[in-house]
Amino acid sequence: MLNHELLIAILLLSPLLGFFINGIRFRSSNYLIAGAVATVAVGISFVSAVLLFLQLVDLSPENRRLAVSFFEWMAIDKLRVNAGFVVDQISGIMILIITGVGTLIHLFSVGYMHHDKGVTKYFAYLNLFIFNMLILVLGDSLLTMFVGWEGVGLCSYLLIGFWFSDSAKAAAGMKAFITNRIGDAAFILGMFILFFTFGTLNIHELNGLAPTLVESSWLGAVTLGTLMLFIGATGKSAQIPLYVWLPDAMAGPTPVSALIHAATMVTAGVYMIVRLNPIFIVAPNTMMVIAIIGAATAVLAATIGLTQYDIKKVLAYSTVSQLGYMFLAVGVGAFGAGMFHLMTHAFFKALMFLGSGSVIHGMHEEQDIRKMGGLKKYMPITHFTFLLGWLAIIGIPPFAGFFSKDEILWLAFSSPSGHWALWAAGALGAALTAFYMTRLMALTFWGKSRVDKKVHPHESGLTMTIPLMVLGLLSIVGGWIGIPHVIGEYLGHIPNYWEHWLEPVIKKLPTSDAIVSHQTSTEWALMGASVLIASISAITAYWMYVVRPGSSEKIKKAIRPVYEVVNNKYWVDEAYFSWIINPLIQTSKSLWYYIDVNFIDKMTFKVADMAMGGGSFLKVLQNGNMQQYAMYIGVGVVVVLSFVLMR
Amino acid sequence: MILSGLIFLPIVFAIVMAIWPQRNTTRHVALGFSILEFLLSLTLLQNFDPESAQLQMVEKTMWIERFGISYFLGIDGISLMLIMLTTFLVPIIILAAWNSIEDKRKGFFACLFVLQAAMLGSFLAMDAILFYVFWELSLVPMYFMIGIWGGARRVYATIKFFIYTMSGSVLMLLAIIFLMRLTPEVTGGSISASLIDFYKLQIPFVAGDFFTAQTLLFFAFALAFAIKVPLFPLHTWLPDAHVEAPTPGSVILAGVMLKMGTYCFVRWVIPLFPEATEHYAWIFIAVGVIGIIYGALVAMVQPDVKKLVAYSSVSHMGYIIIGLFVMNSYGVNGALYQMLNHGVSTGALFILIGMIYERTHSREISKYGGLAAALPLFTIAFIIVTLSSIAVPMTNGFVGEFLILLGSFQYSPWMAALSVTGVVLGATYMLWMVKRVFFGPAGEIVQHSLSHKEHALQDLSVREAVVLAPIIILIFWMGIFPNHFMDFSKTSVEHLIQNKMNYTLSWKGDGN
Amino acid sequence: MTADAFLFWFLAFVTVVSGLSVILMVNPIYSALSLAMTMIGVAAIFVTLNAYFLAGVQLIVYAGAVMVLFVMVLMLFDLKHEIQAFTRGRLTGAIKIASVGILSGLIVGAVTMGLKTPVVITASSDVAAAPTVDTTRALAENLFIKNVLGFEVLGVMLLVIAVGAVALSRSKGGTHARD
Amino acid sequence: MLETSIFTEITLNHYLVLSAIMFSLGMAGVLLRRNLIVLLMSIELMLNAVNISFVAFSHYMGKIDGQVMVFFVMTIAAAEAAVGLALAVSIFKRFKEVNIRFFEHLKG
Repeated sequence: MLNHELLIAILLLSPLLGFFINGIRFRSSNYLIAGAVATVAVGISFVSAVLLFLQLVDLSPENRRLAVSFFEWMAIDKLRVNAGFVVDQISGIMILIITGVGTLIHLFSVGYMHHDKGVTKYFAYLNLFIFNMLILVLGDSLLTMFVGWEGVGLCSYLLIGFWFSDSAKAAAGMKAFITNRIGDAAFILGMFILFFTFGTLNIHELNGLAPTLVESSWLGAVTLGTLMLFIGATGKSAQIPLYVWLPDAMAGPTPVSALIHAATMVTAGVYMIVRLNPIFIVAPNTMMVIAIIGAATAVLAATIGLTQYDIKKVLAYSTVSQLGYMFLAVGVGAFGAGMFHLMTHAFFKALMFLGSGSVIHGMHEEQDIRKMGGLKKYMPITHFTFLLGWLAIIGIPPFAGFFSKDEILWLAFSSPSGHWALWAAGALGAALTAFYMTRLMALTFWGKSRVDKKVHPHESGLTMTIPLMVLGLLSIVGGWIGIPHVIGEYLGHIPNYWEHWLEPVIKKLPTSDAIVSHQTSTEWALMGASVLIASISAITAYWMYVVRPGSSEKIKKAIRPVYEVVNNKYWVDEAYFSWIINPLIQTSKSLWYYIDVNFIDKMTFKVADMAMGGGSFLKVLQNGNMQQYAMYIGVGVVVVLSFVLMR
Repeated sequence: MILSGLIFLPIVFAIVMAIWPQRNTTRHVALGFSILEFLLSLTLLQNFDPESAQLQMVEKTMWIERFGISYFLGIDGISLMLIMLTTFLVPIIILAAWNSIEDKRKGFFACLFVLQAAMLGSFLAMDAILFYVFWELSLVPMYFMIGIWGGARRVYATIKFFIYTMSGSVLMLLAIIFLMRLTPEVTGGSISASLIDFYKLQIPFVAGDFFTAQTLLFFAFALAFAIKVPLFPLHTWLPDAHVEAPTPGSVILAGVMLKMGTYCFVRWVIPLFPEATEHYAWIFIAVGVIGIIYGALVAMVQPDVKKLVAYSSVSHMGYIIIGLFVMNSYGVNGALYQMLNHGVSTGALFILIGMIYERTHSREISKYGGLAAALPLFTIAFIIVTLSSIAVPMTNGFVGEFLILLGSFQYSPWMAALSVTGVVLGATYMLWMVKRVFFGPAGEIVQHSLSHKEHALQDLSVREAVVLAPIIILIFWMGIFPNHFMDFSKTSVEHLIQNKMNYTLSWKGDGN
Repeated sequence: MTADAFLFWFLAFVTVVSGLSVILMVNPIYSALSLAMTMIGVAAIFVTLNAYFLAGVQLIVYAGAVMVLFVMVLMLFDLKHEIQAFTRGRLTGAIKIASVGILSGLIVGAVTMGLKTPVVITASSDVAAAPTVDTTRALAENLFIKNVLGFEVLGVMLLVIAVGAVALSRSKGGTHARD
Repeated sequence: MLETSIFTEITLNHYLVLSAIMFSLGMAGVLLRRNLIVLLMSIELMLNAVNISFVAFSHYMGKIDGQVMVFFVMTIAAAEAAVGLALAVSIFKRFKEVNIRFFEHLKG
C-alpha cells in the first residue's frame, strides 16, 4: 500500500498539475483533451482519496489521523505554520465528497461545455478549485485552511465571471469575492483571537487546548473568536447577512454552480465549525447565534425561493436555505447531523443543479421556468434523476435528505441547546422547501409545455446523464449510513455508522446524554409531523401548478403586498446598495475631492504661497538699482563695523 | 569591497551611458550593466551570514576627519533584501521601458543608474552624513526622470515631489547635526557621525513633554521619512508624481523609493529614539490605519488607473507603518516582508499599466472594458499581480499583510479590526478596476482597435513576457516559501525587538 | 602753529571742499574739475608725507591721464547738466546718507579713540630720515625686488584691460549687443 | 601741550581722519549720484582716500611697503577708470543715456 504522505501529495498535486496543463494551453478550444486532462486529474485524486479513506478505516478509531507536513510555511516567534495536511474522520469524508462529486461534475462539464471556446480555461479553473478546496479541508492549521478558504473564493470569482464579456456576470463574480472577503476579514480576526488565546493555530492543538469550562460571557475570547469565525462562515456559506452573493453567483456555468455553489465550497463554513467543534462548544452564545441565523436563513431563503422563475435561482435559494439547516444543526450542537446533511445535500443538490444544467442545455440556454413545462417526455433521464433529487430534498423516506434533515430537526428540538422554536422554523422551512421544489418540478417537467416553438428540447448526452444517474443513486442510498436510532432499532439493530465514525472527533454537548435518550415516542411523532407537513405542502404545490395551473396567479393577487416583498427578495440587495455601497462610494468621492484635493493640497499650496510671498517681499530689494545694492553693502559694513567696535 | 562596488558601479555605468556613442545599442548595454549589477548583488546572498544580527561586509574609512564623518558602509538582515529588490527591479525596468523611452535615451539610463546608486547608498550607508548625501542624491535623478520624460503636468508634479521631500529632509539634517554634537559623550571626546555611535547615545526623554531632545529629534526624523513613505496627510505628492512619471520612474518610485522611507524608520527612528517611538507609536499606527482606509477609499473612485494604483500604495504603506510601529516580531517581520511585496507587486502593476498605456495611450478606466478578450495573456498577468496586491494567500502579499495584522492585533485588537477593513476595501477597489478595465462588453478602446486594423491590440510580446515572468515567479515563490526570504532578516529583526531600548550594532571582521 | 601743521590743515580743507563739490555739483564737468582739484590736493598731501615720487605719479596719472579721460568722455557725451542728478527715493536716500554718516563717524571715532598714542617713528625708518632720492630708490627696490611678481601681474593686467577697453568701446552695441 | 597738540602736532590720526572723510564723500557720491561718470569719479575719490592712509601709515611706520601698495592702487584705479569709461561709452552709445536710473536690468 502506498504511504499516506505520497497519497496526500498525489491527492493535492494531481488537480494542480491538471490546472497547469490546461492553464498553459488555455487558448485551445479542444474540449476533449481539456476535459480528459481535468477529469483524469480529479479522478486520480478521487482514487487517492479512496485509498486514504481505506487506510483511515484500517486504523483504530482513536488514532484515525493521517498527518503530513511538507514544509514550514511561516515561522515567526510563536507562530509556526506548516504546509501540513491531515486526513481524519471529518476531512476524510470531505475529500471523498469533493473528489467524488468533483469527478462527476468534471465529467458532466465535458458534455455541457463542449461548445464553449474557453473550455480549456474552464477546466483549468475547475481543477484549481479542487486543489484549493482540498487544501481547505486538509489544512492542519487555521491558516492553511484559510489559504484554501480564500483560494476557493478566488476560483469562485473566476468561474462566476467566466463569461466575463457580460458585465452583469463579471459583476456577480466581483460581488461574490468581495462579500466573501468581508467574511474573510472577520475570519482573520477570529484566527488572531484564537491565536493569542491559545498560542497556536494548529487545529488539532486548538481542539486539544479548548477549555472544558463553558464560557458564558459575550466578550470572552473564545466567544468573540468563534463569532468572528462564524462571520467568516456566513460569507463563505451564504448565510444572513452575507448570503446575497450566492444567487448572483448563478451567473457562472451550471456545473460550477453544482460543484462550488452547492456541493463543496459553500459548505466550507459548516465544515470549519465542525472541524473546530470542541472550541465552538465552549461558547454557547456563539452556538446560539449560529442556530438562530441558520434557522432564519433557512426560512428566509426558502420564502424567496417560492417566487423565483429562474431555475437556477430557485436552486440557489434552496441551497442557501439548506445551508441554513446545516448551521442550525451545528448551532444546536449536532455537528454530526450537520456534516451528514452536508454530505446528502452535496449529493442531491449537485444532482439537481446538474439536472437543471441538463435542462438548460437541452433548452438551448433557457433558464426561465415559465417557458418550460412538460419536459418529462423530452428528457426522461433528466426528469427521473431530478425526481430523485426532489424526493430527497423534501425529505421523503427513505431518500437521503429525509435522514439528515430529520436528524437536524429532531436535534433542534431535543438537544440541550435546542428549542421548539428552532424546530418550528426548521419545519416551516421544510414545508416551504417542499412547496417551491414541487413548483419547480411542476413548472419544468410536468404539466403542459410552454416551450417556444423554435426551441426543440432534447435529452443530453451520456457524459451528462451518467453523472446524473450516479448522483441519483447516491441521493437514494446516501442517507442509509446514518439511520436514526429509533428507525434502526425498529428495522432490526441497524447501527448508525455515521455517528460511530465521527464519534472520536465530535464533542457532545455537556448534558446531552441525559435528555436525548428515552424519548422515542416524541422522536417518532416529530418525524411523522415533518414528513406530513412536507407531503401536504408538496401536494398543495402539485395541485396549484399542475392540476389547476391558474390558481397560483389568484393567490398571488390575493396576497399582493406580501408577494411583492418576497418577490423583491426583501429588497436586501437594494438596501445594501443604498445604505452601504452607495454611501461608501459617495464618501470616497468627497474624501478625495474635499480632503485630498481641496484640503491637503490647498494647505500645501498655502505654505507654498507663503514662501512665494516671502520671496516676493525680498524681491523688492532686488530691484536692479546698482546704487541700492551699493547701499546694502554700506549698511552691511556699518552694521558689522559697529558690531565689532561696540564689543 | 562588494558594497562599494555595488554603489559605485552604477555610477560608472551612468558615466558610460552618458557618453555611449551608439544610440541603437544604448538599451542593450544598459540592460547588460543592470544585470551585471544584479549578479554582483547575488554574491551578497552568498557571503551574508543570516545567523548574525550584526553588520557585515563593513567598509569604513575616514572621510572628513574634523567632523568625524566617515565613509561607512555595512549590511545587515534589514537592508539586505531591499538591496536585492533594488538590483532586481532595475533590469526589469530597463527591459520594460525598452520602447517607451524614445528620446534622450542615454540621459535616461544615466539617470536610472545614478538613482540606483543613490538608493543603494542610502540603504547601505551607516554614517549619518553619508546617508544624507545619498538620500538627497536620490531626489535629483528622479526629478529629471519625471521632469524630462514625464507626462503633461510633469513640471507641477516634479516641483511638488521635490519640495515635499526636500522640506522633510531639511529637518532631518538639523537633527543629524544635533545628534553629532551629542556624540562626544560616547566616543570619548571626538565628534562622530557614525550611526553606531548614535545608537549608543542615551538621549533624554520626558514622557508628555514635547520639547525634549528625544521627542523633537524623533519627530524631525519621522517627518522626513513620513513624507517619503508617504503617510496619510503628507501623501498628495505621490499620486501626482506617479501619474506624471514615465513607467520606469513610477516603478522605481513605488518599488524602491517609498521603501527608503519605511526602511529608515527601522534603521534610524526606532533604534535611535526607542522611548519616543514607544510613546508616540500610537500616532503613527493611527495615521497608518487612516492611511489604509483613506487610501483604499480614495483609490476606489479614481478615474485614472495609475492614480488608483498610486493611492493603493498609500494604503499599502499604511500597513507597513503599522507593522513597524507595533514593535513586535510579527509586525516588524511582516512590515519588512511587505516592503518587498509592495515593491514587487506595485512595481509590476505600474509596469503592466505602462504596457497598456503604450498600446492605447489612455489610462482612463471608463474608456476601457472588455480588454480580457483582446489581451488574454496580459489579463492573466494583470490578475495575478492584482491578487498579489490584494493579498490572496499563496501570493506574497498575504504573508506580509497577515503578519502585520497579527502584530497589530497584539498591539491593539481594535487597530487590527480597523485595519482589517483594508483587506476588504483593497479587494474592492482592485477588483472593481479589473472588472471595469478587463471584463464587460468591449469598451471604447477595444472597439476602436477592432474597427481599425492598424490599431489592433497586440498581446504580450516575448520581451514583455520576459519582463513579467520573473515577477510572477517571485510573487508565488515569496508567497509559498516566505522562509527563503525571511530567514535573512529574522535574526536582525529579533535583535531589534529584543534590544529595542538599548539597541546597538557591531560588526565582525576587519575594520576599526 | 608750525608750517607743517598749517600746510596740513590747508590741504585738508582744500581736498575735502573739492571732494565735496565733486559729489554736489550738478554739472558733471564741474565735478570733474573738482576731482582734478582733489587729486592735486592729495598729491600735495603726499608731498607733506615725504612721498615725492608718489606725488609726481599722482599728478601725472590722476590729475593728468585719468582726468583727461573723464573730461573727454564727458565732452563726448555732451552733457551740460542733468535733470535728476541725485537719487530720488526718500527712504533709501535717508538710509544712504545715514549709513555714510555713521560709517564716517565710526571710522573717525575709531581712529581718534583707537590710536591715542601716536605711532613712534622708528630709528631705522627708511622714509622719514632719508632724502628725496633715497625714498624713490627705496620704493624702486621694494617694487622691483620684493614685489616684482605683483608688478608684472599688474603689467599684464593693464595690457588686458587696455585691450578690453578698446574692445568694449569699439563694438557696435557695447555690452548690450543683440545682433 | 596737550590742548594745542591736536592743531599743532600733525599725527597719523589726522591723516586717517582726513582719509575717512574723503572715503565717506566718495561713498556718498557712489550712493547718491546718478550720472555714471560721476559715479566713477566718486570711486576715484574713495581710492584716493585709501591712498592717503597708505602713504600716511608708510610715513609714520617707517615702511616703504605702503607706498608700493599705493602704486598698485593707482594702477588699478587707472585700469578701472579705463574699463568703466569704456563701458559707459558703450552704454551711452546704445541708450543715449548715462543716468543709471535706466539701467535696472539686474532686477530679480
